[in-house]
Amino acid sequence: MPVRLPFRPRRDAYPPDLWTKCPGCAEMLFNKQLDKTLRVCPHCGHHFRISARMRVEQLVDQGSFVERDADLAPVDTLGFVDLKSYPDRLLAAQLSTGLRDAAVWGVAAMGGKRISLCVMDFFFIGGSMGSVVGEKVARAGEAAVAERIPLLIVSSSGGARMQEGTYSLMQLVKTMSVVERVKAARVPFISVMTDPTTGGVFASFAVVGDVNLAEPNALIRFAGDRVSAGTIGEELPPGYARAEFWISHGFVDRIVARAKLRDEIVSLLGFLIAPINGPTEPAPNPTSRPRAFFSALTGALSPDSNGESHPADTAAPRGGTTNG
Amino acid sequence: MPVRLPFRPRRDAYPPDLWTKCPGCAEMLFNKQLDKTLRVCPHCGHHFRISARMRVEQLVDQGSFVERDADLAPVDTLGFVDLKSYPDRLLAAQLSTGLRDAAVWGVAAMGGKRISLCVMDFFFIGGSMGSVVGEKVARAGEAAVAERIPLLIVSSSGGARMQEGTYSLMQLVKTMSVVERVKAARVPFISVMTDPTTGGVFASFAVVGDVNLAEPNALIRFAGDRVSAGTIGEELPPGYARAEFWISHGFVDRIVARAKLRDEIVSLLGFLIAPINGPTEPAPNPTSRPRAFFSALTGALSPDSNGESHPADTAAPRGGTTNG
Amino acid sequence: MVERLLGRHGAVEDHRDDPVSAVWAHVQQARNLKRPHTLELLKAMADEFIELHGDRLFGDDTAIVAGLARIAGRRIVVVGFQKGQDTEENIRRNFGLPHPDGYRKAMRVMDLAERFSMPILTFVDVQGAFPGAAAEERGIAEAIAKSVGLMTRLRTPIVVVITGEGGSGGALGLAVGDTIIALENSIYSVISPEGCATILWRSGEQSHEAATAMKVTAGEQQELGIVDIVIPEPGDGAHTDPVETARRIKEVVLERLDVLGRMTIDELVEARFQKFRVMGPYVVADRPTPPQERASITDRLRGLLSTRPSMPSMPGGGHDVPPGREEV
Amino acid sequence: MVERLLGRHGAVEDHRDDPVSAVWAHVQQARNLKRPHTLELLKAMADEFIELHGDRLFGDDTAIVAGLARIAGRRIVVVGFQKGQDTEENIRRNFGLPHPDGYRKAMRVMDLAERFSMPILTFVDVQGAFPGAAAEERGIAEAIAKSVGLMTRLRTPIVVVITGEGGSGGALGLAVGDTIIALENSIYSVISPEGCATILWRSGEQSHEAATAMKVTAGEQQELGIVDIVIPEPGDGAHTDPVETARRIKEVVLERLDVLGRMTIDELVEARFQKFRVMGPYVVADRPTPPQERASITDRLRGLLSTRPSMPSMPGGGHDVPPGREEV
Ligand SMILES: [Zn+2]
Ligand SMILES: [Zn+2]
Repeated sequence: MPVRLPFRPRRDAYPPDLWTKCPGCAEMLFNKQLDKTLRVCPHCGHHFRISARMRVEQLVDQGSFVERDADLAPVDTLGFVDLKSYPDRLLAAQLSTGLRDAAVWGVAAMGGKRISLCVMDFFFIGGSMGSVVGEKVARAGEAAVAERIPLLIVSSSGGARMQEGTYSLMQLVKTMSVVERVKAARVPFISVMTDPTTGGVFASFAVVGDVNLAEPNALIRFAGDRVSAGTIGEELPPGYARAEFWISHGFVDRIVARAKLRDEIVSLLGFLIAPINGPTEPAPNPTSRPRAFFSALTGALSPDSNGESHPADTAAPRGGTTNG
Repeated sequence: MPVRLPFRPRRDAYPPDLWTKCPGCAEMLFNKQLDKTLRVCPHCGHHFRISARMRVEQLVDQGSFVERDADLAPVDTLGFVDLKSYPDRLLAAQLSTGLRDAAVWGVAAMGGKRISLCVMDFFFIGGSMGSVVGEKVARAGEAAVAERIPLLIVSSSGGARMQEGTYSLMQLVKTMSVVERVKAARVPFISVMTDPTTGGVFASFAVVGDVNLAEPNALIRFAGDRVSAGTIGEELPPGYARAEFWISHGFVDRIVARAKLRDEIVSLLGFLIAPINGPTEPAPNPTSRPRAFFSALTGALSPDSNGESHPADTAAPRGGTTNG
Repeated sequence: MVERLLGRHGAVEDHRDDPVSAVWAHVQQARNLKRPHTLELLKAMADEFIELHGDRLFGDDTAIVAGLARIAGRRIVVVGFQKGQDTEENIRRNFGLPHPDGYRKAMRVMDLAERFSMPILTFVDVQGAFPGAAAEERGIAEAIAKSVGLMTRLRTPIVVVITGEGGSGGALGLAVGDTIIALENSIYSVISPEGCATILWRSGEQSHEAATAMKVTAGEQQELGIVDIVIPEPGDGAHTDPVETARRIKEVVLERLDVLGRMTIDELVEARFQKFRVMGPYVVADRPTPPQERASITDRLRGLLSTRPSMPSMPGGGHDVPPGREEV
Repeated sequence: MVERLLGRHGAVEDHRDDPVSAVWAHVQQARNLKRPHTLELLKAMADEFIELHGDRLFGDDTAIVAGLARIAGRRIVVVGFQKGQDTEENIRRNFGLPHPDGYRKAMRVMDLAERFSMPILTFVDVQGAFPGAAAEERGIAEAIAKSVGLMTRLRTPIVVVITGEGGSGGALGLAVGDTIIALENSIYSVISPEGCATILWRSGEQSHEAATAMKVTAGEQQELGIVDIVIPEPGDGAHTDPVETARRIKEVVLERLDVLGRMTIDELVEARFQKFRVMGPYVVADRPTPPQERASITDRLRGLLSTRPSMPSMPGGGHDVPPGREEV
């Protein structure tokens, strides 16, 4: 039973009976078909940005995700106002995404293996990391240590959230301090970098996974173009520092297409979780691919849909992120 | 009372009443004066190579060096013969240097602080590392751990000793395994690289000091010119990879002129040895510079001196070393 | 704090009634190249300093210096940013913009501090990490992340002194510690005011407003709980009396090292962890029902617009966290 | 061993009476680019292999591959050198000459093995590290030293298989382990025969003599105690039947992992330390007097020419050390 809230359509809610133009190849894609291919263009392989909920749904065993700390919400400690006030920006993001902030975390199973999972949502103020995002990443890491289950973080972020000032900078410390405890506890940490993973998120937990995966063509950078141009007058080539670049520069282990991401993570978990009994372990049970866990909600959250499609996901939302 | 053995003059035994031509600036230097400047050219700063004994004498508190394991001697397990047999090369080196192999180790004091010291001697088959050198380095490291005193190694070597085959290669493992124990024990390790420090010595203990010092202009390289040219046809510029090069490439902490080497090491020891009582410690006692500990011996060891000077210390002795 | 600064600067006294201009004057003061940097401060503070070079991986970044210092008889590892005071030195120091090698050198030397039981003192004054390709492709992000991570767990006391610009992640890479000290005229921010203005105001011209909105001044950062101690500057600012500035820093640093030195290492590291673990206020929205693990998202959404204020727990009990507002 | 090799090679059978030529034929066999390298062997041995890329510092060296393999149901970290089998692959693999990034990648992945309790299997087939400036200046020496050091202390079983050329420090960087296995036609040497000849014979033309003098063949290395196990190759050599070669390697590796797996980790690491700690024979010369700490050097020199043979102590009691001769 859909809940009718005064929400704007979520940016990744593509009405199933309409068409979306692929920014990679300019093909018109039928949205229902695009959902079946996990929001990857079947013609050119362009990976559309997806919400945290859709990401969870695509990755975990069906129905296994139990969200935690969904009630954490951001505050405007600084009384920050630029062209809009921070509270206005937050409210707009909350209404359009149905989230309280730019990350979701909880425990779930993948291939039958219990994990601690945190997923960022770029559609919430550019996935920027403020205190709530930092807190959720930290809690996901602490749960991984406490329950001795692997930590999986899927990043999608423009960087730190400027409206929270140095508090957002301190989230780099908070998250790294917990990641250090995850490592010290010999708990596996798999980092997945999706488009984009930049600024303070790249410069903290996202880059230090035991295994770093990235989706094809994901923009992964520390310094933003504007900072580079403004500080040292260096113009970087378009498309600089995409996922493939980081393979050859040594910071990403593997580029994984979205269609294979779940299976690859399940395989990695099979290696990084030491079996309890002896040196060999039974082969993992074949698990069915997850079905749409959030599909009813997706419908529920776009009641006011005006039928527009939202192909502009390659343009970074302004209004809250810092690179560098 | 000089002991008359059928020894040839040691290469670093410059008869005090003769002259030596500086390979750096071509000045004629009076040997007695050159000894007073620690075998450093007063005109251009060229650092002449010096024997292990002279190095010990220059570094430690006078009379404090107690050599250990001087009775270790090499063997020709492979029955190695090139243009000469290995036993012949060994005997020649032993006669000319008065050493059984290319390293000397023992305990000593520097600025009143007890240390474990190992010094290599380039005049013994190019300072090449065979089983005896590896053993002495290892024992110096083990003594440092056992007595919880800092480890100081002064390297001067063309690399591994080919005539001992893969045994010499295994000395990299032996020495590194002990260095790892030195580090695990939180015992300080200062590495001093002198001209030359190349091949397997650079690629094992010499490069991994807690602090890496180097004498000015010392050649420090892994791959030799001949290997580079033979394998990939790459001609490296003359003077490539001298000590100063390694400052800018991040592998040497400090270039220290020989005249300041002792004081600098004493200062470093003052930092790396944690005081026993509380956070502050008394200033180290001013110590007199060491006087000639081995001076009588130096005379004793060159009875058959024919009056030649030996300025050719920049030409690497052939016959026993491998770079790379 | 800002008022005091303005009181000493005739040129900007006009702005006394203009808080935005006053903040900008503060920013300019923090960026004054004549302020003493790490080596100048050390020269006045330390009896002995042995600089260590190189990251043992790639190079020796001249924009970050590191070494062993003896200050008031104590062995202290010092790491800090080094801008040049003139053009020539600025070129040699790469304009004070560090590359990954700088942070990797810092980590290597800070590891020595832990292994040989020396406390760490860092001086922070950097616009940000070098934002060009040369730093990006060699992993400036990884270097900063690793350095931050290392500093959260190093088993030795760490005192941080922000002496000028505390610029973004580049500053943070050396700014994690048990006590965060700032000189009165220094600033600390998540992004440069210019960068913030470019992104949020869509124009670099609003940098003054951005600096004000981000509360970048040392005094404001202290009020926010990010900075623990603000040291007043002598004369017309640190650059007018570097020796007195160094003396004041030395006094506070030694006092803090005394305090930190009385803790056990376990207590120290746990307190440092908690200090940063609780940074960043948030609220807990009212839950529609008692906590249920499988609460549906629709239930959560119903509660979205009604929140109750909450404070983050403070297990370390160390630092005040400013109250969160209830805007959500 | 050499005889067996020659017995199967008509072309070199003429050299049966010429040991130098026989050794050289062995060297050429070890260098045959058609021999299976790490990825070819893994393809035959492993049910699953996830390659991991990058050193997290600078790059991804294609001349060394590393990853997670499942072999006979076991989780094993595999690291090895990868030459190309044709020109195109050789160019892509930098002719199998690794840079520092290769060893640093290997260290990073081997660290995962220790942290997540996986044994390590390495495949060694390399002429040597890349000997040019690009590797030198980024610290190939440091990378090899650190990798060797790491492998001496990793708290997980390590099995090394020398499959072709075990060339110098470049090979050693991945060749420290609890058990050293070599394929029959492989070689292991401190320097390439060509390099040795250039230095000692002052001419590269004596490389055959140098190979003979250095006792480079797998069988000789086993006799010297450097190699523990030699695996016979099928057919006319590993390149003629890679699948059977892989099967034989797999059988021996799994058996060794079983044996090593029965030791406690402390026993394992101590035994590995002792294995290498005692490598390299020497003698102890007669002392003229009972040990006196301040024995003068003249006393010691008197004893120089008279020595008594001695064996290094073998605290681990593990491996035979060949007797030292008494040449001194
Ligand atoms: Zn497309
Ligand atoms: Zn000269």
